[in-house]
Amino acid sequence: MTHFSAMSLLKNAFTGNKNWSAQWPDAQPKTEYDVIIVGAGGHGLGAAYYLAKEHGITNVAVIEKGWLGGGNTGRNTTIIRSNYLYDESAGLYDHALDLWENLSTELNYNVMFSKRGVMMLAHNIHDVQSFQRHIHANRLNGVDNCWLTPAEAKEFCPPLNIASDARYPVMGAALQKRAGTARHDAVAWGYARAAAARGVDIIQNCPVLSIKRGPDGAVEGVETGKGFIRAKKIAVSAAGHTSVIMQSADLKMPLESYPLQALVSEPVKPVFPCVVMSNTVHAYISQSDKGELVIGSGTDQYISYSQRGGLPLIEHTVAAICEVFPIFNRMRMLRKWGGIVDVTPDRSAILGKTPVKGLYVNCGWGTGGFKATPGAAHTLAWTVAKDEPHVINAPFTLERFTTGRLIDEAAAAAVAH
Amino acid sequence: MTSFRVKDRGRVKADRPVRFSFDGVAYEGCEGDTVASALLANGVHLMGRGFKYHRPRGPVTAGSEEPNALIGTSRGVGRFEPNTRATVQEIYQGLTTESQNKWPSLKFDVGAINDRLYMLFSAGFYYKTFMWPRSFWDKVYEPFIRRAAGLGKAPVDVDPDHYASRYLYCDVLIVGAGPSGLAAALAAAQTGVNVVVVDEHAEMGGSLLSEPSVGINGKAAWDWLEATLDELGRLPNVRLMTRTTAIGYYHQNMIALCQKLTDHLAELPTDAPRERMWRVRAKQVVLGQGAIERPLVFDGNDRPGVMLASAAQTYLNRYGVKVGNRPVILTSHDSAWYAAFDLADAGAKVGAIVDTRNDIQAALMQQAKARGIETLTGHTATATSGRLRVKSVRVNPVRGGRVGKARTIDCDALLMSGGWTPSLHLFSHTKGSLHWDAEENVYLPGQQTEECHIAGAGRGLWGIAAVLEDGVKAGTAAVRALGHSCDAVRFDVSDDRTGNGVTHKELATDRSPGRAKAFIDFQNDVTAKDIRLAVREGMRSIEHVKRYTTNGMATDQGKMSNMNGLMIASDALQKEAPQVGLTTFRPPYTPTTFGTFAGYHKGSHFELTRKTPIDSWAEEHGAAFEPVALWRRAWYFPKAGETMHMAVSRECKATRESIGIFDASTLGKIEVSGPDAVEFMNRMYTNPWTKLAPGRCRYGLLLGEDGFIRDDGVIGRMRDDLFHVTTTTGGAARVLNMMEDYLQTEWPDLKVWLTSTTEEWATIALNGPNARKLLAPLVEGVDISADAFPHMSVAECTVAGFSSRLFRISFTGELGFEVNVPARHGRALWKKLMQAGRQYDICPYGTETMHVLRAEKGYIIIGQDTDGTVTPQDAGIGWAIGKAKPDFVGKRSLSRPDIVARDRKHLVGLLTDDPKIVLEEGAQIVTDPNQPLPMKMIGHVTSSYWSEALGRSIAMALVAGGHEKMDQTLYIPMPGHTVAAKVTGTVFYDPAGERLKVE
Amino acid sequence: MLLIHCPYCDDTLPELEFAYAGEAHIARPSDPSELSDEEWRDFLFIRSNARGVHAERWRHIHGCARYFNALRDTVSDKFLRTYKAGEPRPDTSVQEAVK
Amino acid sequence: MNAHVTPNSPGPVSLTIVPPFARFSLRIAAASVEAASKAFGLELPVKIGQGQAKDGRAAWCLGPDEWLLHAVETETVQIMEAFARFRPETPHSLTLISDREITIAMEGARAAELLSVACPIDLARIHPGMAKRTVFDSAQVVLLRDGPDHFRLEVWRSFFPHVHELLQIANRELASGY
Repeated sequence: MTHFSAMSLLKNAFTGNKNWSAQWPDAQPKTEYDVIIVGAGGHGLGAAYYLAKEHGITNVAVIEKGWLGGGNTGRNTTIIRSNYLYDESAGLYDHALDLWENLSTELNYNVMFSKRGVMMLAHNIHDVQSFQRHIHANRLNGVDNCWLTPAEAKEFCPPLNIASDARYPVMGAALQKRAGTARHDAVAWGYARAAAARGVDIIQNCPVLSIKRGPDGAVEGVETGKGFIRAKKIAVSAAGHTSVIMQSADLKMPLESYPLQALVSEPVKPVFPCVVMSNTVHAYISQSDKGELVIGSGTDQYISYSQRGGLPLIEHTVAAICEVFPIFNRMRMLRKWGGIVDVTPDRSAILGKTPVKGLYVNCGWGTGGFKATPGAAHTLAWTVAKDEPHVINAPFTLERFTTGRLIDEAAAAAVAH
Repeated sequence: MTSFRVKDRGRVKADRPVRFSFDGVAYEGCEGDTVASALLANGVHLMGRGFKYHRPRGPVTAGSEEPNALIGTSRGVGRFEPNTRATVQEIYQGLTTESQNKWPSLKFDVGAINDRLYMLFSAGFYYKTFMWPRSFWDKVYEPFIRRAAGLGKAPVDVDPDHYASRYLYCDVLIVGAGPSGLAAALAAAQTGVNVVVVDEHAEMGGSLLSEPSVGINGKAAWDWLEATLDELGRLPNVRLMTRTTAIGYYHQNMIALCQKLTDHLAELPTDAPRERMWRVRAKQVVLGQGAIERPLVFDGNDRPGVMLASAAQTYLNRYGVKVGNRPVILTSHDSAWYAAFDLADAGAKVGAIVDTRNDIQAALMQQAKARGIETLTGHTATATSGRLRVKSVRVNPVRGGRVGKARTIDCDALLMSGGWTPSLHLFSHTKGSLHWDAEENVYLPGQQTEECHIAGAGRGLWGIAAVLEDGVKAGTAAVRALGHSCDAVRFDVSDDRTGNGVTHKELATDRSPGRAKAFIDFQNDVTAKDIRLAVREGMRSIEHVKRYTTNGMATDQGKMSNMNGLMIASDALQKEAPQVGLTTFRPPYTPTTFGTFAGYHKGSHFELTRKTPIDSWAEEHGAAFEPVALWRRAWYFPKAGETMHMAVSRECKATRESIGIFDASTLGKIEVSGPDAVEFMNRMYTNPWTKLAPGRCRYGLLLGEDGFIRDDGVIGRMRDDLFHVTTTTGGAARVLNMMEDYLQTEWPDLKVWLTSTTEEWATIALNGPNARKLLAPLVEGVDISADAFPHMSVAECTVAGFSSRLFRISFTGELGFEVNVPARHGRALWKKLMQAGRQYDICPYGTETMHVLRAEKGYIIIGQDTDGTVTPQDAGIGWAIGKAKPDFVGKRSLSRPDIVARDRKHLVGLLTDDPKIVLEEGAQIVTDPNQPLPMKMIGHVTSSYWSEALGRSIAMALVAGGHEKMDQTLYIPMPGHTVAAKVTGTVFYDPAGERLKVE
Repeated sequence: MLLIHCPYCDDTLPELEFAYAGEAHIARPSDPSELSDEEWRDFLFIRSNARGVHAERWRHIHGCARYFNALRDTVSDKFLRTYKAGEPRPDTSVQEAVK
Repeated sequence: MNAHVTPNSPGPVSLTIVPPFARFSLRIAAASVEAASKAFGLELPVKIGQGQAKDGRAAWCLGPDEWLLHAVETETVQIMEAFARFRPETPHSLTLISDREITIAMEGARAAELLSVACPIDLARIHPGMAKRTVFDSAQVVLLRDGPDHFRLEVWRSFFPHVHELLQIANRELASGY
């Protein structure tokens, strides 16, 4: 693997870029690994990387049914933030944010983490109360998040419409300056390259058909499109498809998979400096480094694995964007696409051990998994290596659905009276 | 300036000149021209710059797939638009256009320095660099990268245009009005079924518009076209729509169409929408989208003047424009030969036809010879020259795989054809499978998932006769699927231009391929070398290649570039194309304005605003409003000079001391009716209902099955078998839906019916010691004296002559009544009460005062003091649970281990040590304010107000183990200071409830 | 946007009239108090999330207002059958499309 | 221009607001519909969507156990009493909803086209005499068809301004010819 440096870049430029080597080898499966990770998205590849780097476990395979990074890692709107309300969530996402800040250097791969600030708009008194609650909690948790008046919000994001007679007037905003975006594909590629460099096998185009358990109930390996592969530890990190795979290990999950759509506009010169989210009108927008407006929509109402999604939702999302940013009315949508997100009853992730010995899971991120990538990967690697929860992922158990100790960020932002 | 307009050619109206401008220069075109055809007619090829290297570019196509000739257009304030395809935008008198992505000018662009650093800016270079030193990323590199982004400039003003939408149902939708689509329409229309034909161009006809020499049924192509459109246009069951693009193919044959209505007009008609979204539901769909010509990949294939041969043919035959006087043709397909012939016939001096193939049909060779055109078969192109316009092309013979000696041919246009790619975008939206035709190197439609038929060039067919026949077949199949039979439609085609060709990866070269600037994605400046580099770096899926190089991610969405990229990637990987993959086409087919998607939903129509019957009175009396769910509610009624705080204090005081009047119409109301109504209520709500007598009401609490509080409200029993249920404003629809769910699916045996009456009634609340005095004289049909009509009573009566449901309830702690009257009388009743209340200085109050008054009494607001994680015990309203009831929704969850845990958050009162300090709602609570970050938070303030009645601040808070922390001092750390407060009960005012009993 | 056949209206209508209502055939236990915490969790939260044929509930909320059940392929989003609430799940070995 | 057109809604379709009348939501088991027919003095249709009208009274079947009833307003009490009389032996729910909705009448050759701007159903399948609950834009409505070119739209009171304004915008659009 070539180390990326200014020198290597120049040298290769002068030799016609002919000498670059593969960023990760195309591995064929061995018969046995210490750990198998199902799903080569950012989360799975990251977990493999941290297993190798921090726990010295390098006999690891990451198995992907398609191409690495082709699931939700490559389909999301790349928003990264950590201004969550509950201590559990703030702890996890802020841990991720700490890792994001050094990720390019650590991986020797520019994931283009851009600290441009994430601004969340308040459109009614209930939003204001809810955001204030977040800001106060974040402050005491050491997470940056501050309140902006409408005028300050407009100054931070000039295309914003703050007219008081708007259908959804902006009554203020919560801004996390340290938050931002990253180049989603590069996260998967960077982790893949760094993991492969430490000996991890990345096996693409290899569907995992089922998880096999032994007579003692513990996992024994996975049946795949390329044959049976043994491992005593298996971590499933397959986003929307998690419940299907877990079911093969006789573990039913509190998960439902929904189509989530997103879209981009044609590229234009820089006009949008930050990330803006409005949960009330369902508009999520930033501008990519290529110039496209990247816009997130909501989930369709029914569960689906079709990655298709309907038109009404897109119409609503675009209308919402034009409501908040009326100058974009004549911009054009370039393409829209769908992903499949797995959602838990409390909309928080499940991250850690399962009742099945040797089986670990990382799922249930809903629409917000990208931002957690390094944090989830890092703590999952810990749990897999030590067979015990990391203090940060400890609350994100499966058991909470039995006992009632839910981590319900969405309910905490309960709808208005 | 030389004119390249050819007399007597084209369909534009030469006698109707149209003036427009490009980059500040005035030009003249003809009615029917696009910006591109008009500029080409004026000899202008340079219309844009590439994204990364800023190389000069001209139009390469004549259609919506154009990657290069993207311009900004404007027509006055708010009507600027970036990235418009010059090849599609029709000109009109006064149209103003400008080029993009250049500085200071299109001809001299500083950004072109990037072209010199070509080797450095290889695919994926971003990921390998800009990391040292780390701090430079935020401050230096990223701002630099972002400044280089984008093509055109975003609009800066609000768009004054309006956008429309329609739903349309039809039997057969035909997408594309080229020969296959029209043939399908003729076949289908004769059966009388409903047929809709759409085409993205201003005129129907598709390839026929560019091929006038073909004869159909004894007529010249254009005469046949005119007759056919006339015939179809006359049929009542046929709708023809031009300038209408099918942008997306959704579930169960729903096609979204974008119809452009006014972008071609010089004068904008009053009330006309600019664009309209059609949501068409078709029983059958015929896709006749044709095929798109592929560019050839060779060094310098991007100079202005290098374009697709079919585009040149279109410019000539449809627009009457010669794209050059000395064109050279470079092709691997027969189709380009006809372009050469047409241009020669129009007076151009064709420099040569360079074909990569060795064996060419004799007929073509003959025709070339007859026109004196030199033919170079078995040749490749290895370079071009010319900075702002192509000047020459360097060609070499290829024999046995060896590239021979070069020769340079001068030219002013280089017309290329690398074969044709079937246009299957919409089909792939359906997730229909594609199969790889290894012979022709194309993907063809495979298994279908929707009721659709693909016709013509989309199935890889070539030549007008074959395409017409296929169109008939598709049209016939469509109507057959609908149960109709139709007569055979036959076409007799003469002078058809059939042919075939081969496809290539990069063309062979005698120069270092590593130095070649052989472009694949013209707009994103992706070259063949970039694709190979991506593969070398381990990108083995075409999706990886695409994302690593950005090939196919330009505004043409890969229409120009995907297949060439795939051919080269599969060559580099030594794999068959299907094993490398296929990038998925996504809607929309062509970029579509946000306005079209938003449609009518802008401004006040973005989402409707619900207003009560009394809203207009509040507005007339200067109320400030707050949005609550879809409603707007009067928030407070400021008098001149009053702040919100002053107004609320005054409203509170007036209500506590005399009487206040409040519009409660937004509260949800549900009639629960039927012999099993009481049983149903017992199962839904936590409270017991059996013993509630008719004429009495009770506070009702509704949980989710998870045990958390969902809603509450006062519920009156009107009869044994009838309850008047009220819900929170935001909860009305949700509660009704939840009730219906249980009733219909869990307890269908119960004889109960639910009817929403939220909007049947206007609801006015009167609160204060003078409430009865005011009301009594107006009430008929019930005695509302304290004894006869005690607290928590309900009766049917008349109030001020209006039939009414009258409740004696209180959400303020004062003597209170709620009057429900038919909605149309709400405002009239309000006015009567205001008038009658004048003697008591009646005071209208809004939601803010309501919040303060109820907080003084410790009444909770669902969604403010609870947040979806709060149980009745947590909220201190465990008394509302019918302990003796065996079951109700949510009961089982209340005994889960973590729901009965002692450390749960309880709702308590908080009184600040300093009574003047009003806590911030949402502020967090700790036991030790001196601990380091992150602090251990034990709760937060849910409600906090200045209480005028108590002369101090009050607050409610959810605090861990709060019920056991009575009288303890807790701390609220704020930025820069900490507030101390004592835990109390939640009832701050009149804890004994004496004020309800006022006579 | 899906087209959905309402078994009560016997009519096929646009999705905009319908509200999805989760997995079908999860009957509320007649006596929840008898259930263990695990059993209660299963009732509340565990869902099949089937990849393929999925039995689910819809409500024709802006139509006849009835809840009904449907079998739908979650991979293609195609409805195989819709049927009235209370009726048993049809045999899916016969994959018969709803008109 | 049509004589019915109000000044603020120029367009080919006349949009008028129907004066108040008595409106009920009747819920009764389909098996007991005969008793209701007798009380209302009109045979209630039993197929969803179908309607029946006679002597100023009209009924449409909106759901398997739901009917929309119209009558002249002065008969409100009389009708309620007629139903109350048989409630003990034949349970049902009759709820007065005269004020819940506002009714817009639409007339003109392009009325169906006007509705198609925001009504997602196939209007060709709603025949004269029928009624359907459906949506218009984001508002739930009951759509009644009185004739090929004559519709009524019953809209919840607070949704009415939105629906009415959209219809006016669309009517002007029709007038523009685009």
